[in-house]
Amino acid sequence: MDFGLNEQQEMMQTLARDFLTGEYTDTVLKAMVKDEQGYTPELWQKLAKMNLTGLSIPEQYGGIGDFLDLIVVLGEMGRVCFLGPYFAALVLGASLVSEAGNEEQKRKYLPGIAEGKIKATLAVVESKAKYDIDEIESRAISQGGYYVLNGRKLFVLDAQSVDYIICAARVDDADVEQDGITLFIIDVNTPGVSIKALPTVAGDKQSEVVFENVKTSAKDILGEENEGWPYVERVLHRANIARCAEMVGMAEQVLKLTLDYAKERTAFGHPIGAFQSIQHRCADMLVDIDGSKFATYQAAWRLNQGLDAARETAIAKAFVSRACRRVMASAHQVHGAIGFTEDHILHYYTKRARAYESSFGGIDYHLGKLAGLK
Amino acid sequence: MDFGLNEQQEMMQTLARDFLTGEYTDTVLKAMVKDEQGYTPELWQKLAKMNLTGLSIPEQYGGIGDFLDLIVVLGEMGRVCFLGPYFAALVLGASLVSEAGNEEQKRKYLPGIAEGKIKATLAVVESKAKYDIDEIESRAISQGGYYVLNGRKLFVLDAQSVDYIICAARVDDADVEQDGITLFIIDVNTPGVSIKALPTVAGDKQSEVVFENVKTSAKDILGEENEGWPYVERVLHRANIARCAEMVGMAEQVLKLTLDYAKERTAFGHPIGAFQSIQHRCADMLVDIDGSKFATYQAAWRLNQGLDAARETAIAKAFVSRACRRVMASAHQVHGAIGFTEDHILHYYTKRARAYESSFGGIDYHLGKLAGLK
Amino acid sequence: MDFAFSPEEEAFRAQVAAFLEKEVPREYREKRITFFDMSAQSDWIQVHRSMAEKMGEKGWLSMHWPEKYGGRGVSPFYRLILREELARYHSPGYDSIGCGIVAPALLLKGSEVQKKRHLPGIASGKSMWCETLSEPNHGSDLAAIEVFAREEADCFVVNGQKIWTTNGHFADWNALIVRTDREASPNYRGLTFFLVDMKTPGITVNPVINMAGHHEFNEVFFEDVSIPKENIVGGLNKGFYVVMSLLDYERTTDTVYAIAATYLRDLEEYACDNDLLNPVLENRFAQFKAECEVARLLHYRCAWMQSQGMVPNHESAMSKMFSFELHQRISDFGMEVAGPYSQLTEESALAPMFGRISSCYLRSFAYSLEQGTSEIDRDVIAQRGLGLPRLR
Amino acid sequence: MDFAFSPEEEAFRAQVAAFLEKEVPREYREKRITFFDMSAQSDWIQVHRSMAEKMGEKGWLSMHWPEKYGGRGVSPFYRLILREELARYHSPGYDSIGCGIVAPALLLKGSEVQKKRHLPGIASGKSMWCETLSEPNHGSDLAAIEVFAREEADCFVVNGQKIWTTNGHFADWNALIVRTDREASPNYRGLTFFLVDMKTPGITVNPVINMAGHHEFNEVFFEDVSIPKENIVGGLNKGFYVVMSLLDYERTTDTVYAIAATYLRDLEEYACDNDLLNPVLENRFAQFKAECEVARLLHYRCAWMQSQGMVPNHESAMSKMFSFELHQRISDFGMEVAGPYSQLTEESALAPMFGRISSCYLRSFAYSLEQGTSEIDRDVIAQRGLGLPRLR
Repeated sequence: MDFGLNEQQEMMQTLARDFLTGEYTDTVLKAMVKDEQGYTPELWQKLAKMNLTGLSIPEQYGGIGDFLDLIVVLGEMGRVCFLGPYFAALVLGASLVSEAGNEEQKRKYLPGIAEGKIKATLAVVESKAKYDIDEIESRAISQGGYYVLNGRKLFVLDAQSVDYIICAARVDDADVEQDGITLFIIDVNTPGVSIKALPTVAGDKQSEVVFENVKTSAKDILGEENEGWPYVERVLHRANIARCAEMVGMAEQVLKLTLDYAKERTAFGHPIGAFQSIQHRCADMLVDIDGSKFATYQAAWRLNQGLDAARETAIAKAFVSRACRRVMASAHQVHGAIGFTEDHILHYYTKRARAYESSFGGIDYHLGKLAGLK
Repeated sequence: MDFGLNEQQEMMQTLARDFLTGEYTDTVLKAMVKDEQGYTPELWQKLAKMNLTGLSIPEQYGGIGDFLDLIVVLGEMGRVCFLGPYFAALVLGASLVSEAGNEEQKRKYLPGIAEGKIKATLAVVESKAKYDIDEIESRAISQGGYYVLNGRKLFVLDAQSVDYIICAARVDDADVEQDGITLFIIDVNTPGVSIKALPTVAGDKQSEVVFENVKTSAKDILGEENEGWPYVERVLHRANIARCAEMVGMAEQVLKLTLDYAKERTAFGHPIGAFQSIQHRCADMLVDIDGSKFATYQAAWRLNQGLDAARETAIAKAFVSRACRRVMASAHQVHGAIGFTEDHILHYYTKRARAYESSFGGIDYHLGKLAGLK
Repeated sequence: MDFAFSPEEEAFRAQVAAFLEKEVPREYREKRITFFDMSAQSDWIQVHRSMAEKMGEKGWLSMHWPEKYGGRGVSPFYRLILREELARYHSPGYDSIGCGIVAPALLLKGSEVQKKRHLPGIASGKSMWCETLSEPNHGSDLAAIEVFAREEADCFVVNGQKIWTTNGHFADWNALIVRTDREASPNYRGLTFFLVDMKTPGITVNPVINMAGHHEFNEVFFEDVSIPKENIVGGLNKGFYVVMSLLDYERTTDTVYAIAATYLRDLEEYACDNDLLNPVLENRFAQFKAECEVARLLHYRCAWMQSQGMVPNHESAMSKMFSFELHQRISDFGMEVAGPYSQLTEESALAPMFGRISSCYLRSFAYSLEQGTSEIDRDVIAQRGLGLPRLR
Repeated sequence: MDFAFSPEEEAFRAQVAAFLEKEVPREYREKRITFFDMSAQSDWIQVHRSMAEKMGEKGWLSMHWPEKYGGRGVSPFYRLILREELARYHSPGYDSIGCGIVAPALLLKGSEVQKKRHLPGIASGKSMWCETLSEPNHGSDLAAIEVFAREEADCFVVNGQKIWTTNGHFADWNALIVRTDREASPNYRGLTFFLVDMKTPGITVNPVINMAGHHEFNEVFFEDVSIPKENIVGGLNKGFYVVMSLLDYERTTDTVYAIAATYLRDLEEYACDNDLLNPVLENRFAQFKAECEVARLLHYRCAWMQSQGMVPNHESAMSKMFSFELHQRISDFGMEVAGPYSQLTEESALAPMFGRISSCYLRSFAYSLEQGTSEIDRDVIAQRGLGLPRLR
């Protein structure tokens, strides 16, 4: 039993924290939220130079470190409320290719991702947005050695800044009730792919992606035909844990902001942090944050060990999401009116936390998963 | 719109409060909880002399006042955590006879109840304890001008101290899915009636009542054959509202105890009631209590006016029950260890409130009713 | 005990409803714009003023005032009915500050001259008001107000900055509370309440955009702003008492329970129409419905007290806090109902309820802060309502 | 990062489980008696002592002590595993006070003589302990202790009353904290920590029955009770520091999360077997399961800190508070699961889970009070953990 970080994790943490605190200031964050793509190629190059774009990619494909290192870095990204296709590229794209891809595909995509030259994302949910296999109706029809793909995907992360989209679809007459799904990796520049930004509260970059008679082939299938869903499930576990890691980092930073403010702001002749109602709120924030952190680490560790993490992932996402709601609400309550203004940095965290809560399944979704595990 | 009590209600309140505070001391309460019947004939006679046993019974049968007067008195009974068959006799027995009984039945029972000489209770739920019509399986088979009743009823209030039990049953081959139920008023001394006390946390007097080949007749049917359920539903509304009134009185008294203690007990050099965490708890207790009171009064008023009160009753019972939980929990938190002892009076209220919450349908039951009303 | 409106009150409600059915801009009803969300509409100020004037013409903004000042002396329940219907019909037009705070203050503490000068403008819906209390360093702690007005021959001259001034960007008049005595002890005795024409030279209003991206608040800068002495309400250095009586009023003026109930109704309708309901959500909807009803009753109690000539004090803090916190919880719940769709803003055609879910959620963070924080409310309830002692 | 137990630890867990499978009285397991509920069993003290001695024989009660004092120097996770299994198997036998508080205090602050005298009794399960801190007028405010021990030649003589003494009615020894200097300023500097033989003349123990009707607490009266000076732990007038370090220990000794999780498991099993589950209850069960897991991790963090030679402080307050409050909420929830049946006591054949639902509920009211109230816990977390300032 070890609740601490090892040397490499601590190093990654320091590296990421130093870099991000210096580079990713509040001003940058505000600009990125307004920006269409939400990141700059310069920043991406810097991340690549630091090898951060290779995290959790196998060494033979130019990567470095494991999933826990990635989780530690994502926590630091949470602290600065980082925006950009890092999550999509590493947690979704790279891990799907690593897990489901054949040798040729791995060589084609992974080194490029690790070097910061390629980015890929995943398109799963459709109109129900439920992350269940039976809502997938996109369909690829084989036709003269090719497939013609049609479908409409929603809430696709960073589709506007990636090079490839991995699309979960049915093949030919695969039955929605019984048969599996197939994963196609599609170049965004293929004719028939159209991407439309979804305006969200958090200003994070989510899109509606429509595939209209998109021509693709068996070469672009990740894993076997009809056997894609187990890969999606595993990547959804990763994605949820990674979201938790970001949310924990965000909550930690928000507690820090709150404590600073509570110690400095006075009312009725005292720093407001001396009032019991404020103290008790802050105490509960810390409990929520530490509980969230360990729940996240536990799930991440299991997954990194190759153990089943379905239960731990559901627990982490359900708990962290609710804890984050409480933390954000308390932060606003302590900050008072100033935290309610657009100029203040607090609401960037609040909004993003809510976006992350609902991505890859909300609280009730995960509680349902948990209830289903006996 | 009038949120106040009228002159008669205020008079009833003062009368009841003066009498009960004098008569129903903590010592009496403790003894009654231990007592098998939970009341003394002497006390009953005093209530009768004050006409309190006639409340809400029509004047022509020796009664006095209306349902609102009864509600006001029940609130005062809540304040002293009153035990005894008053609720059963007035809210259940008398009101069912008044509503469903024919002239002869009314003359037979109501004056006796008003004079304090007769008491009747209601037996509805069986093993599912759900207060839904479809759980009733007790059955009366007609046989040579009589009915032979068999069934097992649970959580029957004060069965041990009443003279009559009104039993909800099916007649002959009445179908559980489709047909109605029939109400029989049965003398407890009829051969085949057996009553067994249910040991409850609150020490309130609830029983299991078994009818084994009990001979009864058409004369003892309240209302028409197969037409009993609407009466039961109405009396369940009354009962739930009346329970709310008692719970509000209990919560008021518990807040009083809590404030007294918070003002007197010191810690760290201050009365504990000066600490913000205690103050905020107490503030929330008051909000819960006042909200509960008005929700109860509104439902009671509608019912008293002859208006439909299904929605208001569900709202009141769901809200008051949860509010009471919070009030009791806060009272214990403020009282600290002393409130956790058997000697202290607080837990009598806590336990009873929980018993009343679950009687005639718990929170989720009433929220379900509310959700079903469009 | 009587939990029904009188036939006259019901008739008034029907009259208001018929009026709103006709007058409320279709877009406001279709998009289910709630009271706290209205500043986001580009035409809001214009619609707000025009609805106010229409209601003013009907005499509805002042009908509960004494006849002497143009009212009809009806009970406060008429104002409440009006505001409930406004909430139900998603209508702008009610100036919470002018009608809800300044008018009662004038009726209570204003001179005859002040009443004659200002009440007609409020009654007609033509004068809109703002209120400047808070300062950058003092939110909840009113007595700490620093902005100072120095006395001159026939006027006071104000310099300094106020903040969180709702509607300051278009209000005609301003209820200003500033310090007029720096030596006063205790310090709350040195405050004075002024009525200030917003066109007075030296006043600058800058927008403060809120986290929902909307312009509702402002900073107001005063640079040698001179205010005639006759614009003092309630006497020199007696502003604190005026404000205290106002706060109780402010807490009863917004019918937040009705706004919350309207939103809950719309939300359930949306969930129903889109087949999103399940037993868990139904259970939560029912719980919120019960609480909305309780919020309504806690508010009615205050109106009833006023109708009896009593002054609600901690009772209004209870009602205000419960309603606002409830609305906050419902707004949070709203985000669960439509899953990931909830996060879409009104700019998206896919946004549920035209983006209302996300914007109500964002706006709700202020509900436990505005008109005094929930902490202050609980302090008031505990100390004034329950007699618990202050620390030390 | 490592969230698994070592193979040795797993082997130990299996060994404990096998032992408990055999030794725990059948009735305790069948009736699912939880740790906080055990005093209700008529044979509890006897079973408690006998299980303690059996575990003592195996060396399990002291295995995490240094080898010098009879331990095996293993990590605190062994104690934790032992207690988790005890919870899972509904087993009595662990003296939270002797093993959980007094032994660490002696190891930390005791003299060699005291260690030699007292540790073997604790390790063998033969000496049972109680602790007397609280007084009728002082619960949370330790520094206000009034009971006084006056110094004589070779002993101190105590007079006065203590209260809320768990297990005082059968304990062999007592950890007593009293005032030895009435002039000390600040007043917490005048307290001393004594080890007292419960057979010393002048000690009277009276039961204090709790609201569940069970005998767990006592009042303890001291009448000219003389205590040898060599029974002082940590030095004269230094008792406060001993207690403070103990409190952090006390907060980590009970594995409340495991007791709560066991109860939740039993409850769900009951609900399942009796067809009581529905989507709403399932949702709540899942939520509680997630929280039990978090409680477990917050507790493991403290054990891990101890295993690293760190001293958990506000971390143990967090773990203790979260677990106890969670168990309280689950106990409250239990009363919903079986409807009106929940209120039946174990005397009724119809009572769900042999009456466990009602008795766990009643016992749970103390969970936010014992071992320091939740208010004190939050104060500690805010002030010691987050560095927020004290008022004044």
